[in-house]
Order: sequence, then C-alpha cells, then structure tokens
Amino acid sequence: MTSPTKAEGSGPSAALEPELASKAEPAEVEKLEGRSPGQLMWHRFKRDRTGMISAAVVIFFFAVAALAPVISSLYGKNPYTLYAQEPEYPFLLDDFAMPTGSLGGMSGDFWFGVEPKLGRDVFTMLLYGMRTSLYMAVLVTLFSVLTGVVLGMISGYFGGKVDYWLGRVTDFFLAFPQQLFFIAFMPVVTAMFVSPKDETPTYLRAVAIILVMWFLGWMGMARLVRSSVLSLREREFVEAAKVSGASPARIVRKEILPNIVTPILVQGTYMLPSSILSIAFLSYVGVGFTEPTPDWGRMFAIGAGIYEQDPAFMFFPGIALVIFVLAFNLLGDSVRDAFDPKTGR
Amino acid sequence: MLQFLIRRLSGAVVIMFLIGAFTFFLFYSIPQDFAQLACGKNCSPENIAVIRENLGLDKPITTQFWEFMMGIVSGRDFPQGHCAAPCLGVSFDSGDFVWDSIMDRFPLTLSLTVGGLVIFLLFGLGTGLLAAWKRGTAVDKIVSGASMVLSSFQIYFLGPIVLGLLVYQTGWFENPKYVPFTDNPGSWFVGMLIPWAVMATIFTAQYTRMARSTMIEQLQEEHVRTARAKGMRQRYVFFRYAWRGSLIPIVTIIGMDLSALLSGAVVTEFTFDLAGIGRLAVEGSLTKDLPLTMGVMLFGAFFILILNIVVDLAYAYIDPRVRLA
Amino acid sequence: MTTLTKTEGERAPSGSEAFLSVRDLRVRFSTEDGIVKAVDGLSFDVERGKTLGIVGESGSGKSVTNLTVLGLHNPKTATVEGEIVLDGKELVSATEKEMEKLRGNKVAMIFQDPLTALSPYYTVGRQIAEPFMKHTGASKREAKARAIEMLDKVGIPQPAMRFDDYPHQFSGGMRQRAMIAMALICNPDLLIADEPTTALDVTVQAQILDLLKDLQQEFGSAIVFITHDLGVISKMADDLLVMYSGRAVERGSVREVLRAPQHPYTWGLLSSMPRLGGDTAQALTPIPGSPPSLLNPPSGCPFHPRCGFTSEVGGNRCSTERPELPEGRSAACHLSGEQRSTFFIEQIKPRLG
Amino acid sequence: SNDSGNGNGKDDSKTKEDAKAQSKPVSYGDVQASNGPAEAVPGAKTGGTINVYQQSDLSHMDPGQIYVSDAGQFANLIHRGLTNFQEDDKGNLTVVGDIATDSGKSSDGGKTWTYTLKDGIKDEDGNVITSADVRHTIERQYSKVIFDGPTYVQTWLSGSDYRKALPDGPYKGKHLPDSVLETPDEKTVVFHFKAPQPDLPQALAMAGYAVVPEKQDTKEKYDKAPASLGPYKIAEYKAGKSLKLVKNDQWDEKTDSVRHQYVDGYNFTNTIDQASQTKRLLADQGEAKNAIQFTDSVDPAQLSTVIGDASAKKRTIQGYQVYVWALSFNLDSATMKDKKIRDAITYAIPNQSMVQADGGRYGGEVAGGLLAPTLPGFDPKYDPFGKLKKPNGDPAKAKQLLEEAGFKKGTKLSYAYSNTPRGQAQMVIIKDALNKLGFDVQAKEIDRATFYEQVGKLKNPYDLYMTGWGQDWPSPSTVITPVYDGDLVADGAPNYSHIDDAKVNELIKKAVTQEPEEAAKTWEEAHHRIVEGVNPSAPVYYSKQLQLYGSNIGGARFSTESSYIDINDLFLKQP
Amino acid sequence: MSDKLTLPKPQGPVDGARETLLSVEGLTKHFPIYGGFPIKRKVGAVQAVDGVDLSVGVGESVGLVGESGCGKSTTGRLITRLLEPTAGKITYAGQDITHASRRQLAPVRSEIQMIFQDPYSSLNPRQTVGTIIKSPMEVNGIKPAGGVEKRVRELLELVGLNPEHYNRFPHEFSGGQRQRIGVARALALNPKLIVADEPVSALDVSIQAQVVNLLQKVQEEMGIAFLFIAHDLAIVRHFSQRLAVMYLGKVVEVGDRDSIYNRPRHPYTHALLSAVPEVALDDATEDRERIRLSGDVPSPIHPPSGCRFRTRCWKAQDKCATEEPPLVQLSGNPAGHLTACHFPEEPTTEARAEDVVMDPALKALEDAPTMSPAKD
Ligand SMILES: Nc1ncnc2c1ncn2[C@@H]1O[C@H](COP(=O)(O)OP(=O)(O)OP(=O)(O)O)[C@@H](O)[C@H]1O
Ligand SMILES: Nc1ncnc2c1ncn2[C@@H]1O[C@H](COP(=O)(O)OP(=O)(O)OP(=O)(O)O)[C@@H](O)[C@H]1O
Ligand SMILES: [Mg+2]
Ligand SMILES: [Mg+2]
Repeated sequence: MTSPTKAEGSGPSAALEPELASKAEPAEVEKLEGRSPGQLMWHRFKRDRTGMISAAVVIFFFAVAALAPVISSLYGKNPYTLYAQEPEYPFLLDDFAMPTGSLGGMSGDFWFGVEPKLGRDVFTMLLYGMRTSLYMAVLVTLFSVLTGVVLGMISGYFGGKVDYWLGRVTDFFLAFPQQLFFIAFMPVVTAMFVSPKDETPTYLRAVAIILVMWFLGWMGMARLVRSSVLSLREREFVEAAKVSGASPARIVRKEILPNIVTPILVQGTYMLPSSILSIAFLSYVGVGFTEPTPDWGRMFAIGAGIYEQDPAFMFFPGIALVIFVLAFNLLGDSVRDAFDPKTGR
Repeated sequence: MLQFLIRRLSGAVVIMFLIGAFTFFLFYSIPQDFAQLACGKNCSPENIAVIRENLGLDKPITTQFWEFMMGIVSGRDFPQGHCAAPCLGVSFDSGDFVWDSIMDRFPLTLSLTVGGLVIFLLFGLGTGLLAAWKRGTAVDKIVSGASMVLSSFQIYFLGPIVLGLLVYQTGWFENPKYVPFTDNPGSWFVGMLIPWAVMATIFTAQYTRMARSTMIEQLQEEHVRTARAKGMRQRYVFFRYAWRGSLIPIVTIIGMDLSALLSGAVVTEFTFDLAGIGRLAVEGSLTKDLPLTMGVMLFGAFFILILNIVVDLAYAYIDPRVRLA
Repeated sequence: MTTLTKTEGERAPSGSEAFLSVRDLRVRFSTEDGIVKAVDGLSFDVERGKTLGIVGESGSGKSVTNLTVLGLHNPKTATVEGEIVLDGKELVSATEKEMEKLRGNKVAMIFQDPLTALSPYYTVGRQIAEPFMKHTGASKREAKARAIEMLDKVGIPQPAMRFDDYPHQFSGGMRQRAMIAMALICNPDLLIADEPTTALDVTVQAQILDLLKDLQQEFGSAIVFITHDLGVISKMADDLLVMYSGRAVERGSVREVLRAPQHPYTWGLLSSMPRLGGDTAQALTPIPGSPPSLLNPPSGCPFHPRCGFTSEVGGNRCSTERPELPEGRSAACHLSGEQRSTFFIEQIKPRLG
Repeated sequence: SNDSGNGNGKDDSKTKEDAKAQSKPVSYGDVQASNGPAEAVPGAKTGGTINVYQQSDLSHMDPGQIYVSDAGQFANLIHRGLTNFQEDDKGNLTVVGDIATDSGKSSDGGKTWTYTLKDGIKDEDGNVITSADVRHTIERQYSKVIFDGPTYVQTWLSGSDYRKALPDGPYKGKHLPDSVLETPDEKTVVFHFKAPQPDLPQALAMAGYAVVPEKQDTKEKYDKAPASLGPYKIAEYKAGKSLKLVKNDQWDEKTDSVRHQYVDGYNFTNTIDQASQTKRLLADQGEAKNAIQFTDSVDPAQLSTVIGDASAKKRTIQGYQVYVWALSFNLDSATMKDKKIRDAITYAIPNQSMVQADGGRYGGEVAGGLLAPTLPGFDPKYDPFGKLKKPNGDPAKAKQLLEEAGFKKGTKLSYAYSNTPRGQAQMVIIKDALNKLGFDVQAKEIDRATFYEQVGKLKNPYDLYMTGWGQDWPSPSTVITPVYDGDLVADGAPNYSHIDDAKVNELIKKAVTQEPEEAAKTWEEAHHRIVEGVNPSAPVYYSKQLQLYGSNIGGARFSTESSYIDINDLFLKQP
Repeated sequence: MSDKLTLPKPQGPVDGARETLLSVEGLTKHFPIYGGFPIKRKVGAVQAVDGVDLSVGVGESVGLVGESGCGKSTTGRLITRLLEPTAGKITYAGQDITHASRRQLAPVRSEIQMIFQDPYSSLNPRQTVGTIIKSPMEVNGIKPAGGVEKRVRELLELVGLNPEHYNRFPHEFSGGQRQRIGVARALALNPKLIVADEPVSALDVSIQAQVVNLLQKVQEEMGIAFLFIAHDLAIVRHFSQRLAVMYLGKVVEVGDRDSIYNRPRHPYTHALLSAVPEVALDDATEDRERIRLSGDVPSPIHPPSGCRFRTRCWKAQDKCATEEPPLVQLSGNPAGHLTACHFPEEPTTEARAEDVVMDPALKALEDAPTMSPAKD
C-alpha cells in the first residue's frame, strides 16, 4: 500500500500545498480553480530571478534578431555593403586591410567597428548573423525534437520488433562521428541539391545544414522520449484509456505526449544553444554559410585569426554568443527547476 | 556476458558495414573525378588514366567497395606493398596506407583524449562533488556559477586567447606540441598541457554540473537515507551510496565524450596546430580523399560503437539490476 | 497475545523510566509555498521492551517524527524544536558525529518500501554487515558471519548463499526481512518501524509481525511501530498514539484506545474499518471531509472541520482554542470526559459491531 | 603552378628593385661555375638544427613526381639533378652543372645535348652515380609510377604520347633507343631531340628531373623514402606530420657549387597553419628562434603586426611570387564571346580591393599584364587597362564599353570561386563590382579541393573564375604556352579561358624554338597580343611573398629562383 | 483438469434469479520468456493464470483474493481484454469476446470497465478531471443528452465530488478523491461490469471506507456487477457476495461469502483468513486459528506439480504432488462452494490445538523462549 502522499511526490508536477489548502478551505476553491501545471510552473518560475533574467536575455536576442532589418534601417547601414569602397568612407581600412582607428574602427558611424579586408559594418553583421544562427538553430532543434519525439514514442509505445529496429536505426545514426560527418558531407549534401551551374542559394545551404544536423541530431531526444514512454506506458492511466477503447494513436497523443512535455522541453532548451554552436562550427571549418551571408560562425573564424590585430572583431560575436548560450542554459535549468518541485533550491 | 558481447559486436560490425557503404556511395553520388582531383599540375588524359588505374578507380564502384571492405578483414596488396589486415586502403592524396596514417596520428589523439579526460574528470567530478557536498553554500554557488559560465565558452574562442596570453605574449609556455610519451614523458606532458587545460576547462564545467545535479538527486534517494539510518558516516554514504547511483549518467556522458574525442578532436587540433585523427579527417574530406575519409569515419564509428558496448557493460557492473541483453 | 495484558493500568509516562522521551517536538519545513508544520508539539515516551504504535491519517507527521528522532531530516529545510531524549541523552542538539554513533546501533529503523530503501548497487549481505562493522569494529569476516546469522534468524533460507544476492533478487517479503535483519544486527535498544508491512500481503505480513514480536522478546528492545492498519497495531503495540495534523490527539494503551477511544478522530478511524466478523449489510462510516492543510492548519482543534461533535462543545471553542493533550491516558478534545464516554458508548460503539 | 601560393608583400620601394632583379634573364654556366664548393656565406657557422614550419605536408618526395614549389624547395636539400640554378647575391641566376660538369653542351642546332658527370657523386649509401642512373631517372618517368611530375623532357624526347614509347619504364629491362637517349659510357649522357630545345638546361634543373639511382628505386614506395644525393638525407618521416633531415655524409661539397651543409639538419613540422607560423615567429620564443617559413608566408591578417614591429620586420624576406592572378573569361560562354564585355569587366574590376582581400599592399600588387615580374623581360609600365592609375577600376569606362556592346541589364554571369576565406572575400568584391555594372552575378562556390578540376573542364558552365598560374622556370614559355596556347585546350589543361587565337598560336610556335634573346621579343609580342588583342583573362594582381624567420637564422635571403627563402645559404647564428 | 467434476458455471443461487453476465472458462495466460542464442526464442513462460473458471452474474459482486503475484490482476486484465488470453474462453452476455479485436470489441467496451489500484498512476496527471472523465465518451462517440460536460458534472456529483472540480488536475486531490475520479470515469460509459483491481489498497482506512461506500452505492443504485480484486479479506467480505480464492494462477476455492469465510475448506483459504490481523475490541480471547506459512509463493515459471499449494501445505501427501485436485463441490459444502483440494480442512476457522507455523525462523524464535509447542 502506498500512501497517497508518497505517490504524489513521484509525479512530475505535484504540488502538495495547494491541494491541501484547497481541501481545508473549500471557500478558496474558486481562487485556486484551474491552476494548471503550467500555471504552477509559471508561478515557480516567476520567483526564480536567474530564470527571469535569462529569459529576458533570450527574448531580447530573439527580438533583436527578428527586428534586424528594422534596426539596421534605423541605423542606416547593412551588412552587405563594402563601406571601404564607398567614397563617403575613404579611410576605413589601412594598408593591411585592417580597420583604421582603435577598437576595430569603432566610431559613431560604425558602432561595433568595421570588418577587416572588406570593410563591412560589424554591428549589422552581428544582427543579421544572429538571425542566421538563431533561426537555423530553432529550426534544427524543432525538427530534431519532432523526429526524436515521434520515433521515441513509437519505439517506446509499441516496443517489440518496432522498438528493436528503430533502436538499430538510432544506433546507426549515433555511430557516425558527428563532426567528421559534417565536414565530409556538408559539401556533398549541398552538391546533391543544387545543379552545378547555379549559385547555391542561401536557403538551400540552410536547408542542407538543417538536413544534416537534423539527421544527426534527433537520436538523443528519441532515446530520452523512448525511455520516458517505456515507463509511462506501464502506468495505469494508459490501461484506462485502452479499456475505454482508445486507439494507440489517441493514447500516444492524448495520454502519453502531455506527460513527456517537460523532459522534451528541457532537452530542447539544451539542444538549441548546442545547435547554434554546431552551426557556428560548420562555418568555422568552412563548410557552413559562405559570404556574404552574415554568420556568427564565420565571424568567429575570421576573428580568431586576427584577434591580436583586431580584438574587437572577435570580441563582439564571442561575447554575444557566450551571453546567449549562458542565458539559454540557465533558462533550461530554471525551466527544469520550475517543473520539478523536488529540486530544492 | 559472452553472448552479449558476441551479439553486440556482431551488431557493431553490421553498423560499421552500413556506415562504410553509406559513406562510400554518398561520395560517389556527386559527380566528381577522383583521378582528376588527385592529379596535379599537368593533368593530361594519359596521366589521369594512369592515376585512375593506380587508385583502382577503373573498377566498378561495387567492386571498389567490396575490395575496400574485404581489405579490412583480410588485407590487400597495393603497388606500395602489402597492406595488413585492418587495411583501410591507400589514400588517394598521399598514397599512404590509411591505417598507417591513422595509427600515426592516433597516439596524439589518444594523449589529448586521455590527458584531457583525466583532468576534466578529476576537476569536473571533484568540483561537482564538492558543490553537491556543500550544496546551498557559497562554495556551491561559486562552483555552479563558474561552471555555467565556462561551459558556455568554446574552444575556438578560449584557445586563441589562452595561447595568446600564455605563449605569445608572455612566453611562459612553449607552443603546444606532441612528443611521444615513449620519447620523453616530460616533454610529452609539457607539450600537451595547454590543449589539455583548455579542453578540460570547457569539459570540466559540464562534468561539474552533471556530477552536482546527479549527486543531489541521489542524495534524496531512500536507500541513501537508509544508509544514513544505519549510522554510516556521511562521507561513506556520500561516496559509496550516492556516488554509485550517480555513476550511470556520468558514465554515459563519459562514453559519449570519449568516443567523440577519440574519433577526432577537430577543433582542438586545429586550434593548437596538432596533427591528430581529427585533422586527418578534415584533410581527407577537404581533399575528397575517399579512402582516408572512409578510414577515419570507420575508425571513429568503431570507437563510438565499442564505447557504447563498454558503457553498457559498465552499466551492468555499476547496477546489478541491469541485465545484459 | 502474550504481552497485551501486562501493561494495563500502569500507564504513567515519566522521564526517568522512558527509554525514549519526546517532548513538545516541532518540525517545520520551509517550502516555497510557506512553512509546513509537519509536527507541531508532539510528546510521547517509549519504554524498553514495549511497543508504541502510532496511527494517524496520511500526512499527519508520523514519518517525520521518527526521522527526526534519528536526525535524518534535511537540516537545510527542516527546523526542529523541542526535546528528544534517548536513554538520558538529548538528541535534538546532538552533533552529526554523535548521531552517527547512535544510528543503526542504539536506534535502528525499518523503512516502509524495502525495494527503494535498500541500495540496488550493493549485495544484501554487505548492506546488512556494514553497520555491524561500523559500530562494533568487527572484522569483515565476523560481520559476514553475523549477517548470515541474522539472515537465518529472519527466516531467509540458505542465508550463506543469499548473502551475496542483490536486493532485486529477493522477493518483497525477503527484502523486508533483510531490512529487519539490517536493523537488528547491532541489537538496537530502540527500533523504529515505519509501515514495515504495508507493501506485503497478509500472509507475509503475519509472518513478519510474529517475527518482530519474537525478536523484541529476545532482545527487549523498545519499538515504535507506525502503521495505518489498526489490526496490525492491535496485534503489535502496547501503547498507542493517535496523530492528526502533526499532533497527538489521543494516547493510551492499545486496549484502552481501541476499546474505549476518547477522541472523535479515533472514533472515525475505528468506524471506517471493515471487520472480518462485521455486519456486511451495514455501510462503513468514514470520516467526512479531507485531511487539513499543514501549511495553513485550521484554527483551534485541527479536527474541528471534520468533527461531528463541535456543537456539543460550548461556544466556538473548537474552532478557536486548541485542545491540549494531558499526560497519561488522554485525548486532546474539548469534549468532557463523560461526554466522550457517553458518545462513544451510545453512538459509536454500536456501529463498530 | 596552380594556386599553391598565398599573397604577401614588402615595401613598395623595394618592389621595383626586386622586379628588376627577378626579371633578369638566366645565363648558362660553364665548368668553372659548376665546380664546388659553393661560395661561402659570410659569417656562416656550422651546427644546429633549423626548424621548418609548414602548414601541410609535401605533396611528393619522389623527384619524378615533384612539380610544385614546396616540394621543389625541399628537393634542393636532398635531391640533385644534372643541372641546377646558382644565384648570386644580386639575384642573378646562372644554370650550372649539378652532378654534370657544366650546364650542358648542345650541338646539332640545339637538338642534341651532352652531359658529362662529375666525379665523386654518390648517393646516401655511397653508391657512385653513373650515366645509367641518369638514364633510369628519365626512363622511369615513362612508367605508371610517375604521373605528377613535369613532362617537358619526355615530350621533347618521345612526343606527347611518350608513355607509349616505354610503357613500363625501365622496370622490365627495356630502354629508350640510343637514338633518343644515349649513354656511351659511365659518365656521359646524350639527349637527342627532334627539335631544338634551348631551354633544356633550365628544364633539367627542375626537381622533377633529379636523379633517382637505379639501385635505390623502390617505385611507388620511393615517394615516401627517397634516397638522397644532396647535403641532407631523411632520418625520419611521418606523413602529414613531420620530417627530420640529417646530414648526408656521402655528399661532397667539392662537387656542389650551389649547396652548403651548415646546419646539422632540418626538422619540419607540417601541421602549423600560416597564422600560427606567423605568431610563433613573431613571438620569437624558444625553438621559434631557429625556425623558418619554408614555402608559406606571413598570415595576411598579421601583416600589420609584422611590418609594424621593427624587430620582426628585420627578420623578413620579400619578393614577388611567380604567380599572376587573373580573372579568366570562359571564351566558350555566349556572354563572354564579346570582347567589349570582357574589356568592360576588365576595366571595372577593383584590383586594389582584390589585393586588400589577400593581405593588402603586402600581399600583392595590382597587375597591368599577365606576365609576372619574375619573368625575364617584365615591363612594369605595361598597363593597357589603366590599372596602375585607377587601381579600383574604371566603372565609367566599363559602362561605356557595355553600352557600345549593346549590353542588356540583368545579364546573368556565373562566377566560380574556390570556397576558401580568400575566395569568398574576393567573390564579394567581384560580385559587388559587377552587380554595379548591371550584371546579375551568380556566385558559385566550389569546394576548394575540386576548384581547378571544375574550372579546368572544357565544358564548365561558368563565365568567370579567378585563376593563378606561375612559371616553371624563368621563361615566358612556361606561362604562355600552357595557359594561352590554343593547341593545348583540353579537359584539365590550364588554358582556363580556352583561348585559341591563330596569331598567338603562331607566335608561340615561333618562340619555343628561338634562342633566348629573340625568343624574348616574340614572347613579348605574344603577350601584348593576348592582353590587348584577345583579352582572355583580366590581369588582377601579382602576388607577393613575405616570409618571416627566427632571430637565430643567418644567411636568410629571398631566392629569385624559388621565390621563397633561399634554402641553400641558411645557418644558425648561435648553433 | 476434469471438466465433469468442475461446475464451471456455478450460477449464483444467492438471489436465485441472477443471470450470468460474464463467464470465463479455462482462462489461461502465459507470459513467454525469451532467451537463447544467437536467435532469441521462447524458453519458458510465466504461467500467470492457468485455467481459471469464473462467472459473474448481473449486478453481482464477486471478490477475487489471493497472495501477491498469484494472477489476480492478470485475470482482471484478461477479462477487460487488456491482455490477449493464451487459452480459454471469455463470454460476455452470451458473446464470445476471447479474441475480439479492438474494433469488434467496441460495442462491448463501454460495458466492461475497470478501476485501477493506484489512484495516482491511473489518472493522467496532465489532464483535467473533466478531460479524464469525458475521454471514454469521446472515444466511444457517446453524446449524452444535455452535452458531455453536463454528464461529467453529474458523474462528479454522483461519486461525491464537487462539480466545480471539473477543471482541476488529479494532483490537487487527495487519494480518496482521486479514486472517486477513477470511479466516475468507469461509470461514464454506463458499464454493466466493473473490474476493480485493488481499488482501495493504496488508501488509508478512513479514505478506504469512503471509496468502498461509494462503490457499494453505485452497485446498488445502478446494478453494476463487480469483479472485486483485493487482498484485504475484510474489505472483500464487506463488498462481495461471492468470493474466489486464487493461488498461483489457479482458483483454489470459490463460494458464497459466508460459506468461504465461515466454512473454508482449502488449507490456503485457512491460512489467508488466519493471517488477517483483527482489532481486538473486546476481551474475548482470540479464538481464531493461527497458521503461518513459510517463504513465498513458488515461481509461476516452474509451478509445483500436482496441487500448486502442496509445497507450503501442512497436509500435503504424495498424492498432491502427482495429481492435480479438481475444483469440485465437496461433501458438506453448500451449492456453489467449490474447493480444489485432495485433503480439505475442517469447515471452521476456530483456533486449533496447535498453531501451524511453517516458517523456520519464526519457529526457532518461538521455540526458544516460550517453548510453545508448535509442531508439524
Ligand atoms: N522534506 C519535506 N519538506 C516539506 N514538507 C515535508 C517534508 N517531509 C515531509 N513533509 C510534509 O510533512 C507532512 C508529514 O509527513 P509524514 O511523512 O510524516 O506523514 P506520515 O504521517 O508519515 O504519512 P504517511 O502515512 O502517508 O506516511 C506531510 O504533509 C509532508 O508533506
Ligand atoms: N507482462 C508480464 N510479463 C511477464 N510476467 C508477468 C506480466 N504481468 C504479470 N506477470 C507475472 O504474472 C504473475 C501474476 O501477476 P499479477 O499481477 O496478475 O499478480 P496479482 O495477483 O495481481 O499480484 P498483486 O497482488 O501483487 O497485484 C506474477 O508472477 C507476475 O510476475
Ligand atoms: Mg510515512
Ligand atoms: Mg495486482
């Protein structure tokens, strides 16, 4: 016999206190009605200052990325123009093709300085680069999560042969040395989708990156989901649904899925920054985005080469990335804490 | 146990075969002429024909693939000589036996991995355990905070900065370089120190977070409480009962990191100008050197698969409830 | 039932005699939603060779009390006030080191769920032998011999062979026996059993209860026995403490409490219980309502929102004034003694069949 | 050679001088000049080991396979051929006999060349080198073992399908007939050509014709472990990683009028990229003091630091590289057929920006023509497109030309570029410039490994691509012939623009058989015809070399011959 | 097993006119165990349920008791068709549903419902009470008059919950309330039969009483038949008119409530009854027998031959090992009281002269200090 309190503790979102409170004071029922796990989480989350700050930072980044065109039009520059060649700015670059002036050529015109060699505006490059990085990462994460969730649920729920074969497929993808695969096959994949005559449109490049990262990115999530589903499908509410005649599809969707939202969300928040880093890595080794698409990874690659001559060029994307990743990781932790009443803080 | 090993190993062989096939045919799926790539400045049709024959490109693709795979099992003969059993073919580009190239690079990769592993395990788990032991205190907050910040860094960001500070600006350290351990353990150690340190810094942070959270989770387990109820010392409870329970996730991550590192720490190698497996792979794929790329891929896959099996064995060792199947 | 009759009438808790004496114990947890008063002014005594049963609704603080006796609560979230004296030694203020010496040695605990309470990573034998080595300084071999002896004692067949088994290789009943062996290996003077048979079915439960009783006779230990099952209590305990909402609401010998309960909550418990010989046509009478919040306990008597007798008490006393629990055989209720016995005899007893 | 060079540079003032020195004609040396020992380097000391930084491994070590500069530079340390270049301290080049007693005696109007071997030439195991070894060296180039090296001598001897003349090389016991290659005695080698070959002594000085002793030849394996004739030999080689050279005690300085054996050996590390090489040499700490850049140059990004740091600047050598970067037009493409459009594009290219993308003023210099300053007869004032005056292009002129051509706005132009950081940067510039003219530029990135394969295809789909080419020896014949001869248009051949101009072809035919003096005039005529009359590729920039070496290195100088640091004269100041 | 002696359909003569709603014959469930190398194959089976005969009349409540792991839940799941029977036949309202597919089962689905043991795990923590209760209606396309929501609120009221609780989540309820939600869900489809698998064993006494009362109420008011699985014999007695005792996958004794509780014949039933701890409310001396079995139930993978209880039975003889006792009506038993035993006990629960203590440890302990003569 398990005491109810105990059973409660094992649930992911059990909150003992409101329950007891509501029972003791029936008058308060209205007030507490409809306090969903989501709301509880929100409550908990709101009290977590780190979480709120990181969420604000993350939202800020996304907003800036989304508003990049607006911001840059207000600011009056874009990331594509070679300002060093414009007659208005005759002395942007010196003999060595380095920005003139200190701090990477920071000035009222170029807030974060100018790019060496080509003399483009760093500030807008950063803004637009953030778009590439963030949007790509969001898509990759989304696809990987979806695939992982679907395959994981199928694998976990149906078990048996299905599980076995899906498990082997997962193994297969898992066994690819990821970084190597990227380097070896990004060009191949790009080549497969573009006729050799055309300029590879940026969107195709993006699609290729997304595809490769997607193919190699879903396995972790699938495993996680599978293991959660394996334990969930033994729970009695699944049997209850079966007794009422629900189809497997309905059970998976309506009964199981809502219960694995938390781990999916948490894992997802961890995947996003790591996708950003992977995309940056691809550009860093020269197989990701090419000029003139603004991209953090390539800015890094260039910056790492000239950090002594022009530290500012490394500094801005570097710091922006560190801040974003940090904020997102912290956010992930906070989300987990908020969902899990067990973690004492 | 034996059954488990046989079953898993044969599964690994199948997966390696599939990965090989996948790599091979993907390489051929884009129109490119390896012979033309391999020929240098004067690419006359005659020279291309010679190269094509030398590289065995005149045979049908399936034959090439079959010969490649068979070479792994039984070795092959090349104009350069006999290529013994795990023969991964001959590099298109350099004409070396791929296996030899890999073996040549492997000591460095191994040193990098093992040294880094030791450091980041020691520090990562150490600080993680410390934070868990002192949870809620200032020590915990500092450790967790620092690890969080550090784990957001990247090697290609941190590496150049560290090099700049410690090597070029101050000259406190020599440039990282690899001296075989057998030649001179001292120089081996000194040469690898900076790469280890930078690599370890980033990994350490991850392990700190991991160790801390699993330990805290474990400390709430009922059987840990039972151990305390028996009057066992807090340290004993911490390091025996809670620690044992934390091992599974930790071992999982170690296995993943280890296989990733052994199959080539690309960024680290490039950042520090070291020639390991990762560099070999990049060279191979940039020059479209099919045998080299295949070889390194398979070599990496081998580690990933083997370490997976090892990790599963470790699970069974750590947790007697886990049955090997 | 060998020991049941002996204690009758001589119920007089006094600090000198009691082996374990808890006085005005308060345990609070600070949680994000507020402070949980898990135990709120609890006092009781246990003598050597006697068994104190504790019953009460889920969440009434039974486990917390006993974890506190062993000092196993988390000092970061729990605040403990009051006094716990074990064999003349104060425990609330004792250091972790001192507690370590006591735990498993003088005081041992059996936990409810033997699967989660045994570490899955170590052999049963090792887990049993550990405290023996630690507390007696015995060698590994001696400890093993002793552990095997204990396994044998609790009825594990072929104990020498089972020594090296892991908990998951044991059945539920065997695990619980192993827990008992672990608890008893140092011949503790006080044994705390927190719902030790809840996970077991009746036949195994009966075996375990018999075993505990017999072992107690052999070693003369004091036992604190927590359970929901009044049947089990009536077999096991000498004295009984009824808890509600972090407080003791009734105390007395088992006979007294079960035959002539004085607190409406105890009445409720007894009448909720179906009986093998009872009248099947008659519906059970559960206590209405739900357990109170510990975050925000009802004012006055915590049971008053569910109590059917508040109107019998003058004024609003039940909802404003907290009834005290006097020493000795008593109940914490505003009803007068006569009222209680009349109500019991007239209204409750007939229903119990 | 194809793009194996990277830009770098030097001070403007010095450039002119360099150009003068580097464009002087070669002279052929006599017995006297060919006798060892080589002139001592002032202040040279012996002993110590030089560290060599390289970003990648040598492509080949078998001399027969060596065609590119890094391996050529290396070959000078361990290989010896019949002839070699001797360079004086003013950069004047003389072809001297290396293992031969002189640079060769021609007869029969330049169709027959006779070489006599010096005494005391031995390989690293002490075997005496005979004429049979020379014959073996030439004959093995006919076999399948060799596929990467130069083909001049073979073609001159046996025609372009020379492999048919001796399909298995010398390995199955067959030899070239005496009517082609004759070894009358142990010491004499006679070449019989069908046409006069005035450049033979220079061709034989290429590393590709260095001697492979018959006894040492291990065929395919030789590429990894060649036997040495030179002052150093291989002690340890780790492919892709490192190479250790030690003194070859069988080398006799008396037989060598070019090389020295000052240091005890060389340690190559082949994994250090240009940026790190530069950083290490800049920092000049520890082992970097004894280090040199071999064929790589200063990282363009760090040029400012190198030039700005007086102590570092002292440790640089500078000069032109042999490469000219040009924007090749695919003459087979419909759009590119119109010369006016080609001219317009040529006018419009912002050459200066292109240089900026490759290291700025120190990485290259705006090019007026298609011949590099390292070739004899280079004319620094030759500037038909006014690039020297308007280094950033002349869009106005370009627009005017386009108008004349009846150009339609939005015409698609497909520009192929190698996917390297430099390639990407230059692409941005060209796209920007041409888009401004009204083209719709489709920038097509090509994997860096396959770039030349792709643009080398006769039927490639692109309109424009940046290509670079450098001489094999200081003669326009090694540039104009391969790149602009219409008879040599083929898949994979370096005639990237597919130019096939009757006049040019004719001039080339004339020049190759002429003696150097006259030939120079013919080459100049051909050059002008190509640039002005046809314009198959727009000159963009000459690339420059700037190398850095450690503070303990002595004898460092720029070699006109290799356009790298002169490997022959190096020593350690403090061994 | 000899069919002739067994009365597979012991029609409940309690009410005389009760029709059979559900009947189960020779119901068997073997869970295969896989192993072997290199190809996995079946190497054995957990004989969780092995030839169970049972019937439930319309509106009748049948209790199913037995030791842990004896196959009670498996039987329940077979009947609700959560598991596929290995053998045997399940007839519901005259219709063979033994191997009906999900679609074929659809019409019957709504009539057989289940209440689960663990009130927490049987409710989806991410669904509101309303969703939980209306799901079965959605699945079966039932559109009650007045709308689904109205019906849900009615059901909530019926099981004694506040209709306002509609939008709350399970974790906001106490164990008893949660179990009520489970009951409401089972009732949502107007079932005729509810399989209740230990519906109250997770609850504490006062809450347990609430739930039992509720079940009794719905049974009486709605005429629903119950298969009531439990191991608390007191509760079963309170709730069920008829009772089946299982041991290791088999029914060993079945009969009316009174006849089983007062006149048990099978030794195992004796042992079970004797083990129930009872609150002694008066001074009457303990007059019930005391039987203590040893060890655990044998493994269902290799059940003992013959009578499965023989390994723990104090009356076992050679015959028990060789011959499986049929489930028959023994002489002296009322109609419908069937027992599977070769050497049945006396039909009484009175204390016997000597306790039966088979547990060696217990025995040793008891022998030592008290010297109580417990021999067998
Ligand atoms: N660490 C803790 N933090 C906060 N509240 C706690 C903690 N431990 C216990 N509680 C609360 O204290 C109260 C008493 O818990 P306790 O475990 O003593 O109940 P119990 O009487 O043993 O109940 P059960 O019969 O269900 O075991 C419960 O409301 C519980 O939620
Ligand atoms: N899916 C399954 N696979 C294999 N064996 C099973 C499975 N389900 C149940 N069993 C086994 O079948 C036997 C009967 O199990 P069941 O759950 O029916 O017992 P029970 O009588 O309900 O026990 P409890 O009182 O503990 O709930 C047990 O030995 C159990 O281990
Ligand atoms: Mg408890
Ligand atoms: Mg069950």
